[in-house]
Amino acid sequence: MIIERARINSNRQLAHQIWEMQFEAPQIATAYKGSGQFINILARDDWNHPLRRPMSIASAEGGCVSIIYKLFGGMTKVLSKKISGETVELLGPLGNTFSNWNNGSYPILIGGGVGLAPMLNLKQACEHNKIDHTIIIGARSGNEHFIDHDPTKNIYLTTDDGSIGEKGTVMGPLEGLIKENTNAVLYACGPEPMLKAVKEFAMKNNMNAQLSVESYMGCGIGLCQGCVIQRKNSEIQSHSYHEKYSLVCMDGPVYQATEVDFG
Amino acid sequence: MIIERARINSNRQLAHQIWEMQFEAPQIATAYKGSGQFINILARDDWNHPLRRPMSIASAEGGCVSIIYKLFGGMTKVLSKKISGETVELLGPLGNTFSNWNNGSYPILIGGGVGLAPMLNLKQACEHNKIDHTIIIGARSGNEHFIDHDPTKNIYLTTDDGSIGEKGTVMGPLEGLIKENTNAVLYACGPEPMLKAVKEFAMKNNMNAQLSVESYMGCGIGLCQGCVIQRKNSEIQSHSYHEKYSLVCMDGPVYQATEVDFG
Amino acid sequence: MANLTVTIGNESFDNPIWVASGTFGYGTEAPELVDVNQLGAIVTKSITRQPREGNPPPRIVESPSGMINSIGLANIGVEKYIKELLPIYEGLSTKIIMNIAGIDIQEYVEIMEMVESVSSVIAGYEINISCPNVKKGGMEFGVDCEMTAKLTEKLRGITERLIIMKLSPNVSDIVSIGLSAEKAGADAVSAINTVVGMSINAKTEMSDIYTTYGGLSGPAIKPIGLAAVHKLYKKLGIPIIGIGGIVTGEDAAEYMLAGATAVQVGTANFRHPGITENIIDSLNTLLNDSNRSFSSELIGKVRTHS
Amino acid sequence: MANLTVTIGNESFDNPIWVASGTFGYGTEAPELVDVNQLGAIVTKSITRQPREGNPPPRIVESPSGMINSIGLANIGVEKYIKELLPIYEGLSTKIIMNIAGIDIQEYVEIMEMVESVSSVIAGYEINISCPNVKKGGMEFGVDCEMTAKLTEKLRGITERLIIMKLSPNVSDIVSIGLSAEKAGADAVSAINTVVGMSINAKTEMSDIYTTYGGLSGPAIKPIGLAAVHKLYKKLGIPIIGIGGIVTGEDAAEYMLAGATAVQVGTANFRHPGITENIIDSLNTLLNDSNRSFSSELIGKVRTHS
Ligand SMILES: Cc1cc2nc3c(=O)[nH]c(=O)nc-3n(C[C@H](O)[C@H](O)[C@H](O)COP(=O)(O)OP(=O)(O)OC[C@H]3O[C@@H](n4cnc5c(N)ncnc54)[C@H](O)[C@@H]3O)c2cc1C
Ligand SMILES: Cc1cc2nc3c(=O)[nH]c(=O)nc-3n(C[C@H](O)[C@H](O)[C@H](O)COP(=O)(O)OP(=O)(O)OC[C@H]3O[C@@H](n4cnc5c(N)ncnc54)[C@H](O)[C@@H]3O)c2cc1C
Ligand SMILES: Cc1cc2nc3c(=O)[nH]c(=O)nc-3n(C[C@H](O)[C@H](O)[C@H](O)COP(=O)(O)O)c2cc1C
Ligand SMILES: Cc1cc2nc3c(=O)[nH]c(=O)nc-3n(C[C@H](O)[C@H](O)[C@H](O)COP(=O)(O)O)c2cc1C
Ligand code: FES
Ligand code: FES
Repeated sequence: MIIERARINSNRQLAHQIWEMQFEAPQIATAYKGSGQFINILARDDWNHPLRRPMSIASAEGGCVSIIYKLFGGMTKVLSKKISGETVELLGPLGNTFSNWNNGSYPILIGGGVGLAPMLNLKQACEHNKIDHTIIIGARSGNEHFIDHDPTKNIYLTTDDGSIGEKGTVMGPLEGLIKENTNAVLYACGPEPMLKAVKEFAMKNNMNAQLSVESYMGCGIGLCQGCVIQRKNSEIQSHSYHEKYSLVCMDGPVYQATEVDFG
Repeated sequence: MIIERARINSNRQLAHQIWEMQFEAPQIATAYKGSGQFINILARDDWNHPLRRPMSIASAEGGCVSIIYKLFGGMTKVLSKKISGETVELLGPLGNTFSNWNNGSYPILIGGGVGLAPMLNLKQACEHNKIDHTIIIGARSGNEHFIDHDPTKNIYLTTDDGSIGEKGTVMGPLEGLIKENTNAVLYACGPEPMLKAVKEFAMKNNMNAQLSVESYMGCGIGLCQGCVIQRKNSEIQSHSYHEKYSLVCMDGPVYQATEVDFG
Repeated sequence: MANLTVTIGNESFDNPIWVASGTFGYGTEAPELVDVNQLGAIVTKSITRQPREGNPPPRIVESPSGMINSIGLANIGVEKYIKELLPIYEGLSTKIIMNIAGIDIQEYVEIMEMVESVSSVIAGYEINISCPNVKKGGMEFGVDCEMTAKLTEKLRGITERLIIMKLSPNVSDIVSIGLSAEKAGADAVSAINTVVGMSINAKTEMSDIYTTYGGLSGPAIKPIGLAAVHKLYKKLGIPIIGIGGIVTGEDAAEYMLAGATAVQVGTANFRHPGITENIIDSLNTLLNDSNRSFSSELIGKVRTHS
Repeated sequence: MANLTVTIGNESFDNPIWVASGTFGYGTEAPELVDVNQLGAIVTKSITRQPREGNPPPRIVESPSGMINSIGLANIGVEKYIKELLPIYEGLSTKIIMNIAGIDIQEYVEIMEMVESVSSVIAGYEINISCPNVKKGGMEFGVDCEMTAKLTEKLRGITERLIIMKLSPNVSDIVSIGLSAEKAGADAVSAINTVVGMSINAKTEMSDIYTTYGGLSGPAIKPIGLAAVHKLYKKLGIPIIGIGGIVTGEDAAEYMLAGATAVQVGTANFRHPGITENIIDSLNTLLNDSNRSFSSELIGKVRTHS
């Protein structure tokens, strides 16, 4: 957990409303533990928006950290206006990581919307460790994609409108894939409906799944108790003293699908 | 009274914490009535600072308007970071003007701090109309001056620390000047202690003086009733329905010295 | 284009976007900058029995996402209002709500009787029982159920026009005050007036406002206004007019979702005198986006979790 | 360097910059980011008799220059507090103020008795009578003079340590509540707790907080806190601890000028866990600039116009 004023190396648009920003943040890059972790960004000095904004780490190497973000509201708009050379204050690395992707199973990575940031990160880790895997990326429309649909390379895109890749949700390609890969484990990050569907799918097929969830964060470091999600079963983890609720910033953002109660 | 989104032509530092900004604002430049008027500037889109900031018009010609501003707090800092090509929203021209400087008297212009903006403007008007005049500009220290001390050209500078021009306040040169110019009329803009001193000086010497005063403004256009100053005598002017108080934004910022009650 | 018409009592308004008392003068100040006939209504500055000079300066100061004011009910007095302003209002197509402030019940009554005794087009009255600036000019009524009821009842006896009681947020229980107004015959309540606040300059060690305390307004207080409106909506049967920190069409929609039949825009006028026209436009867009034909469909429709 | 020492009752604190309850956990959460021994005091999260899970999410949301929370007093309960945290506090040189919340007087009493029955270094108690989140956990005490007095009196009988009654801003008259606490034996009052607020998402038409209403905090409420502290200072004889929207040394100085003996920093910790250290530094600079040797010279020294 480090606070680092980081120089922006680059900030560029990848697709419709999707941007990538890379920072020089050697301390955070060094402390980084793996896919799933996030940073809490302060993009502005004034107190009009008092809170930082959590963003998954999309890559951390060579003393640099990058994020992939979607234009949403006030702060992401401010972020998109930043130019290289400017600085922002980062707090990180925060949260836990995806696990067991390198223990012989077949990882299927599923990213929806900007939830693909940690998935791209995990994909990189798989490649680096020479672990066979597949990635499925869902979006509403083709203009939100910035990677090519290429099933021969185990990269599947889906769009709600069918404009790129397969029409429908990420659940489409999944059905076929698990038939081929009986030892598949699912890793997913994206909007709640997608995570819900992945969870149900995993339960039905008796598979393991790890989900990176989002929640509104006040601090990112366990001070505010604001970021809870409801827990299904009560294996109390180190940082949350709750049984029913878990602090996403400390015990998450990655949970076993069976743990999360989407209500 | 016009709202105009104006392109910034230039924004440069003139002296220690003193900046000049020029805008392309053809409508406001055209509607401009003369020295003393001001604009109300909106430098930011967010609502962290809900109110505009009033700034005297330092020049208005060729479709352009300029201001001279001092770094004070939140908004002037934001202004100083703006670069040419960006836009800001101006409301103006607002307020009344200095008067009777072109009716045969000898204008002595007195500017303190950024109060020199309207004075430079009035100086320009005098030059343009070939009216003999003198200007005295006061500052705390030499690094706040950006004009040369040149009594041969009727330009007197003063500094509290004597680092440039005459040591002391603007009242120093004034004493000598009014002996030479028996038909002098004083025009002043600057901090309240200076205006007070000018007022007392004018009363003692039985001279006319016009003062441009400042007050905290909510709107600049008569809606909020926030910008009042206390009035000495009760010649009610068109816009203020008050006897004791006058709206600086509508009936000011320029007042006869005799009118203003500094309390 | 959605239908933005609003009905309160037996008055109908073209749209629910009004300007708040004290933040738009008498409605005649900025004709170049805003077409007042586009507004749902103009609530005019609080009028007292006698003209008032108001408080000494400084009267206003900014605060984070807000401002504090202590104008002290500077106004021209009811006689001049009747003589000079009512005739001007005849020429406007927008509705006029006259805001009234008094030191005691008698003064409110007198002002209203004077206005009722002449013919005019005003649609109704907003009763300022909540102005925190003037020692005897507000607060006392606004924090007390009985006095609110008594005042409302008295005024109800004088006019058939709308009576809107304007509630203060500086109370332990705004709902009980609202209920008292309702029972005593008010056509509507408006909420909220400004929140008591103070500002100090750490360098000069001076209070920034002459009267030490002033009224906080602007976006900073929007959450407070929304909570007040929602609480009132759950308990009252009469319409609620939402006020506090509205600067966008979304803000207006949020107030309506919380339970407001109409809203008033205050502080935002100081920055953009024509902002109400933008708010009307964007409310329209918002309604179209959610396939709603009437803005009134929003009223009280917020979905809560619990 | 100015002398920042503060005395309240018979406790002295190294400096007047404390962290506010519920915004700094139990003081043990962010050791890498802040040296807690630099703080004047840590006020720990409200502790209840039994552990509490707190409210369902969503629990927080931003608002203009502020945030709204409804954590619902999630906490480990007094037993765990005694067993796990008190020993840790032995090792800190900063003072610990334990914040307590209860459903009824009996519960407050029980919690305090349990803590008093063990040996510990805590300097005193802050009594949360003002938490607006939990239906029966606060509000009731905080808006009522008699109940405040009764609770204070009972607790006074149990402990010699500091008792600080934490006041709610959601009342018609905070001064009378403060006076009740003083008369009943409180060593100090702290003000303010959060202001009742609500937030709605205009697009989804949902309330942003599970419990619909939450507590507004942050710079937005600074003017409200300053007004409360100044009003209390004028009438009370005991020290006042200022809270609400403090994010800079100037903010802290403003609260002290208004009458605070010490201040608490809340929301700002979420953004900068180490912000209190900056605040202490800049308070020091400010005192040097005005040639003051003691921070206590600021207390109540605001110059007002009227
Ligand atoms: C662990 C985690 C990882 C995330 N990773 C990414 C990522 O890689 N890329 C990406 O684009 N987005 C990511 N998000 C979401 C991102 O935090 C929000 O999109 C962002 O905060 C929006 O800020 P804004 O000011 O633009 O939006 P706002 O104008 O604040 O829009 C409001 C919406 O943004 C979200 N939001 C706002 N503030 C917070 C906050 N403090 N904490 C959490 N959510 C908030 C809420 O959903 C809210 O409804 C992540 C969130 C979490 C919790
Ligand atoms: C008619 C008029 C003409 C002016 N002309 C000039 C000029 O030519 N050059 C110049 O540098 N300054 C001028 N000022 C002063 C200028 O408005 C303030 O310096 C500026 O508002 C400071 O803004 P800030 O955000 O940087 O300061 P803040 O951080 O807001 O600092 C606070 C101080 O700035 C002043 N201030 C802040 N807001 C307002 C407001 N809405 N209205 C009035 N004063 C405010 C107050 O004195 C206040 O104490 C003029 C003021 C008036 C009333
Ligand atoms: C400068 C100013 C003057 C005001 N004068 C009055 C008034 O005369 N009568 C009244 O009932 N309310 C008055 N108000 C309160 C507003 O009508 C409104 O209730 C409040 O400002 C909250 O709305 P806002 O946040 O949109 O400004 C005034 C507010 C401001 C800012
Ligand atoms: C997330 C959060 C949790 C809080 N929890 C508590 C609490 O448990 N007990 C309490 O007395 N106050 C609690 N408060 C109130 C703060 O202690 C403080 O009074 C308030 O936030 C105002 O200060 P600020 O504006 O600096 O945040 C909480 C505030 C926040 C924001
Ligand atoms: S974000 Fe504050 S505890 Fe998790
Ligand atoms: S600044 Fe609003 S009336 Fe003058």
